[in-house]
Amino acid sequence: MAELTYRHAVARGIAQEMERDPTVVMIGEDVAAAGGVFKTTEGLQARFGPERVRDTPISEQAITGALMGAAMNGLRPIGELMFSDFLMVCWDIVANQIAKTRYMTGGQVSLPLVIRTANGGGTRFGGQHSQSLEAMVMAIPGLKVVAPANPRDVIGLMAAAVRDDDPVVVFEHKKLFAMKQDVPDGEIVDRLGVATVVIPGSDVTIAALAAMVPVAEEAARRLKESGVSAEVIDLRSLVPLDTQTLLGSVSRTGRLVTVEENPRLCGWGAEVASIVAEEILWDLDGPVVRITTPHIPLPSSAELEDLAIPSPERVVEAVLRLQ
Amino acid sequence: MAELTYRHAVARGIAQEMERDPTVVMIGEDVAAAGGVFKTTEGLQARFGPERVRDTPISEQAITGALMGAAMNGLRPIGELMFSDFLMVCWDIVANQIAKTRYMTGGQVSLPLVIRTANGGGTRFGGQHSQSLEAMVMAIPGLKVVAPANPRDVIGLMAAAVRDDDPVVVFEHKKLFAMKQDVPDGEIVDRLGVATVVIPGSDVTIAALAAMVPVAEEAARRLKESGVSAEVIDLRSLVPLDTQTLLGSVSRTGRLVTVEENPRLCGWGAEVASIVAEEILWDLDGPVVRITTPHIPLPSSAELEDLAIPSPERVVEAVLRLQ
Amino acid sequence: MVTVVTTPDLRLTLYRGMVRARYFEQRVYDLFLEGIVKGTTHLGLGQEAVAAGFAAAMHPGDMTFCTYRGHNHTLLRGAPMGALIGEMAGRSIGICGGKGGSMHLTDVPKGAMGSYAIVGAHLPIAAGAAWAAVVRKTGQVAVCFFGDGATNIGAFHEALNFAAIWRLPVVFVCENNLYMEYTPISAVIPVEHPAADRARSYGLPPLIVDGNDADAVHAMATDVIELARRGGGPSLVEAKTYRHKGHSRADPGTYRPQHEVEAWLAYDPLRIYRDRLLEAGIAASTLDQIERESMSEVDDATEQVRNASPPDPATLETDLWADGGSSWRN
Amino acid sequence: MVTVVTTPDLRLTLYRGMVRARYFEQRVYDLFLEGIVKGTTHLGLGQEAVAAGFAAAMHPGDMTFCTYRGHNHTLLRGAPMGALIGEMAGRSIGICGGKGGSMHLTDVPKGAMGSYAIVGAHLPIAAGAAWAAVVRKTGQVAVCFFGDGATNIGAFHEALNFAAIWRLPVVFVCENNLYMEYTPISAVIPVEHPAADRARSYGLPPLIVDGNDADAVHAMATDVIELARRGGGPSLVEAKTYRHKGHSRADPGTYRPQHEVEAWLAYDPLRIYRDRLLEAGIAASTLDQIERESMSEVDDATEQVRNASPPDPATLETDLWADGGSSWRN
Ligand SMILES: Cc1ncc(C[n+]2csc(CCOP(=O)(O)OP(=O)(O)O)c2C)c(N)n1
Ligand SMILES: Cc1ncc(C[n+]2csc(CCOP(=O)(O)OP(=O)(O)O)c2C)c(N)n1
Ligand SMILES: [Mg+2]
Ligand SMILES: [Mg+2]
Repeated sequence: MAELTYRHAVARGIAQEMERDPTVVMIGEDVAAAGGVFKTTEGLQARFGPERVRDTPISEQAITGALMGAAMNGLRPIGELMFSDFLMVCWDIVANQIAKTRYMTGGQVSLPLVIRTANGGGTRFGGQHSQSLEAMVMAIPGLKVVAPANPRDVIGLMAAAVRDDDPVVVFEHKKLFAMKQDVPDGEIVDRLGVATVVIPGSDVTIAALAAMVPVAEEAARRLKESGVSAEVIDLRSLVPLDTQTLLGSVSRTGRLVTVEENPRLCGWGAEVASIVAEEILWDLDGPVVRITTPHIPLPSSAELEDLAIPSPERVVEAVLRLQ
Repeated sequence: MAELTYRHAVARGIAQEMERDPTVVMIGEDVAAAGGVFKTTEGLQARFGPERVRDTPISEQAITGALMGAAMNGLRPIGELMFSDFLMVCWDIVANQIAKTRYMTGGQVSLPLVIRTANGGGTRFGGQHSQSLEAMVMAIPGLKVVAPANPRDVIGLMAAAVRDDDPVVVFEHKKLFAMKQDVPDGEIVDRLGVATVVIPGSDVTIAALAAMVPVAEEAARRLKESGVSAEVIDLRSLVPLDTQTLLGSVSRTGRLVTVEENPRLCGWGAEVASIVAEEILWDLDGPVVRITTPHIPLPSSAELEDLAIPSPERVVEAVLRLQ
Repeated sequence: MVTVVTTPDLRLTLYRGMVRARYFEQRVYDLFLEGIVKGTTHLGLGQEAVAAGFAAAMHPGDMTFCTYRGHNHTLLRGAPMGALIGEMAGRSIGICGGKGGSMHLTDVPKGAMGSYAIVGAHLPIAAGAAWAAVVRKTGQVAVCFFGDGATNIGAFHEALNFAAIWRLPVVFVCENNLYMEYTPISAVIPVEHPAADRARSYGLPPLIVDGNDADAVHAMATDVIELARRGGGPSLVEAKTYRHKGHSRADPGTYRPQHEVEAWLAYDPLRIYRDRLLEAGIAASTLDQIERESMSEVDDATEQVRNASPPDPATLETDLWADGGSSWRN
Repeated sequence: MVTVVTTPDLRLTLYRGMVRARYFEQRVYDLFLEGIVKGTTHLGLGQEAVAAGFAAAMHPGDMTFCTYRGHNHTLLRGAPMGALIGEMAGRSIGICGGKGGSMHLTDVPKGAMGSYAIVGAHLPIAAGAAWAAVVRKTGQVAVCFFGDGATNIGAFHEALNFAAIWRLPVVFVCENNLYMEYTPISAVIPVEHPAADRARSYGLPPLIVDGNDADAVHAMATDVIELARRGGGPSLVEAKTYRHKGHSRADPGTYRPQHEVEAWLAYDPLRIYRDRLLEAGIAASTLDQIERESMSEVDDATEQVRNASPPDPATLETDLWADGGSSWRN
């Protein structure tokens, strides 16, 4: 057991898998010699050599295309997209090619690859470097999606992603890179599609992801002071989605609040809310509330950005309005 | 009043606007000399000249980038993406640049441009030429989205899109190109964000879009025979969204079924269902049901594709289960 | 650098490849008009020498990446004809189980690593497959076919640069048939040769070959594939050719000048190669037999398709994931 | 083709431009360390001659498109310094109201048509603006700045080809500062010059200029801008230069060899230009005065920023749409 940052957990998770399986390789912009712009891949090139950890040009289509071709031909490649916003530059390769090829070929092609990418706001980088794009990926059949909320999960979910025989996009949250946690020594491997109840409660279910998990937890602590017992669920994985944990919780509490960092329309909160409205409508004791950023790009000004991203205050207020 | 196909309505709508406003121009692959691969732009180059109607290379980033730059500098350009699937090839330009620039510049930049594109399945083209991507665009703040379901609306919504000072993506549905309708002579101009109640009813609200509108209408006709009075709403525009018409209807009928052609997760149906579950939960007399394609790419085989896309039978069955 | 082809065996292989591809695609066209092949279909009629020349130069294990206009490439790597037509017809016997259709023909065991319907997308994918060959030291080469129109899309540029700097064993083959869909390539490029005139950007020599001459294609293919296999890095080859039919489906191709079409029809890769073989002393009966065998292969395949059932409805939701299903929740 | 610069006025304009850009960005760096400028910042320190040379060659109405490393370009087209620093600090006086940040500085009335943070994305946009200039017959030219690393992304290729075939009045300027973020450009291209060695792909001549020599840049800029204005089509210019600081924020740039950094610091565009002007007989006091004026402009701007309020919270949801709001429903 040792204290580990989220940032270092990324490198540890990757190293754990590269150590185990020689077909695991990693590429990306500035990931090798420089150790990544967020310092998440430091030491990997030195440890695994320049053939297995390699810098690329600024060519996201080439990077993701290379992952796909390599995965077809016996490797388990990991590629970094420096910011998740750059998914849009190679969206065709990711959403039209990587996602659809197994199905379109009747199962002939396996694509065991991982795309890692720095996601989310709170860093004053402005609208093109702050997006939360997990729902955009979730919406594409054929892609799996995880978004760890703490260092331990970074390792466990990274390992699960690398070992999975399908393409997985791992969203690493920029605001969490400095987060520290005591993490067990030795191998950590999770299963995809398992949500965690991080705070148990009985009055309302708060579903959150990545950097919104600490926000939800803080809200739950404050709600407790107001006498409201909130259950906080860290979804961890959007595809596959642990609807059992989620629906079980909402059936018990009768209330659901989702806390998303993405803009308003068609986020994962909408999916979750719709599932609830279709499958357990009669268990609800109040409206399903989605807390999101407004339907805008994230502004760069600190004051405006903080206003835009869901805060514990907004969660508390929404829950109290529900009671 | 004359009979017009959906296909010809596209050209008529564009011609109406080009005639009126010399700053309206149009570009795209094979749109000029050849009149478009779906023959939707026939005659426009002959009528408006090679400078205003122009063929491009196969360079969707250049096409959409050109639209953006031109819109910044005094034109009202229309660009065709041959299939909506190709939005993914230029998604950065559309979703990171065109969508965000007005907001990020504090309102300095206006982008009065239109992206027209052939959307949807039912043509046996397979997974990369059949997608319904309206929800992917809807999810991006800064983009407006329309999807006409009949020839008259093609003209009216095209005109509204061209005259709008914001970027609008117009989804023309491939399955509807041959659809015929009597359309009034003279100028037709709609407002964005107005849904239409195409069949009034009192027992259930069925919300649909584009090619799903005729599917919903057929279902309503069959339901009538079973004694169920279904109200069918053609949303027409996803952004802006006419929630008034929608919520008003659901409040009256107490039941909502959405009929979407897109895959399961995070579609516009999820957004609509969530709005209902948040704002008028207590008006509901039954679960909110989303009918979508399964969460798969569309298969090309006729039998499989027909199974995948929502049919009147599926809508009828879902509604009857609700009663 | 062109290696001269000498063996008669090889020449018969090339001829047989072209004939099989020709008869096969002519039948696909007929079946499309009959409504049995559905959706769309993009024929390589007239472009068979490229497919035959390259296929004959590849080794088992080498990987082919092609476009929607890749029926011939997929066939000539060894995919069974019935399964290919079956796929285009959306039958259960289809090589992709009816899920891909004419634009996505794939036969992984044969090295036909997919047909890609988004212009340019498969170039970086082919580079990636070649990269894996290097890392895994398999000695495989990837060959990636695409059209003249694909040279203007971003993925072309990214893939070429990427393959060049990593010296990947991938051969990029531009089948320059002078047209995109209905627009001539010359209208949308500021250079003469869409591929060859871009090669220097990637530190590569400009390579142009007569794409209707099977011997010339095969010689070029042999050279660039062996260069790649030896670790000499990628090549970019421009093969000049022409499609006999329209872009897709029943497009009559009226946007092409009559005299141009006629000249190219006269320069039919099959016709010129047949004449050449006869001149080289190969008996007409040998060639006749190849043609007869090819025709009966096509007839057999057609019968299989006519008799095939539609896909089992249960397959609609299979094979999204490696576990065989498509579930996204528990 | 290089036009010789003669007038002393122009030379003082160039010098003033470089000094203003230098002092301005040095201050931005200090304010970043102080925590007033937030998020990130990519300085063009060392690259001022490119900005000054081009800005002086552009006409009012001409359009500048630049990257996140474009503070200097935006300033030298006439954007007010306080509003630029204010934007980086996220203050209400920011040129974009605090919504864009350091990577999106824009001043449309001055022709600074935006700073773009996705590598390569603005090249097709600049081409589009130039296309509108042609259609509307405005005589405007668009100038588009980008880095060496941008030459490997798809949008570069698409934009260059598109601009070339339509002969658009756009000048593409690659500021080759030898590095992307931390990786040298030489590690990821198979040619020597990332831009110039690609020019022929678009039917353009390779143009290279010493990006630290303001006179040379200005001469080149004048030529290519006038060519564009006359209908002669686009140009692609590669300006060789170097950034004095790291890539962004407080990056110390340790991935660059010491001797390389020292050599380039010694070849500082301001220093060499000052020496040249003195040699040409311009009085030191004239230059001193430019420097003093620039410094007080920077100090004034800093004061404005220090005194500025944060943006009105109500602006969070304004200006998504042309109607001033961000509503997506009724
Ligand atoms: C990115 C993208 N844009 C447009 C299309 C539509 N499209 C399909 S084939 C084609 C023409 C391609 O021409 P070329 O590359 O010369 O290949 P050919 O069809 O001649 O073999 C076009 C424009 C597409 N499939 N993908
Ligand atoms: C598409 C894309 N990929 C990656 C990045 C991250 N990134 C920002 S700047 C940069 C380096 C760019 O290098 P260059 O083009 O040489 O410009 P310079 O920063 O040297 O001015 C990178 C990789 C990005 N912004 N956009
Ligand atoms: Mg072609
Ligand atoms: Mg650089």
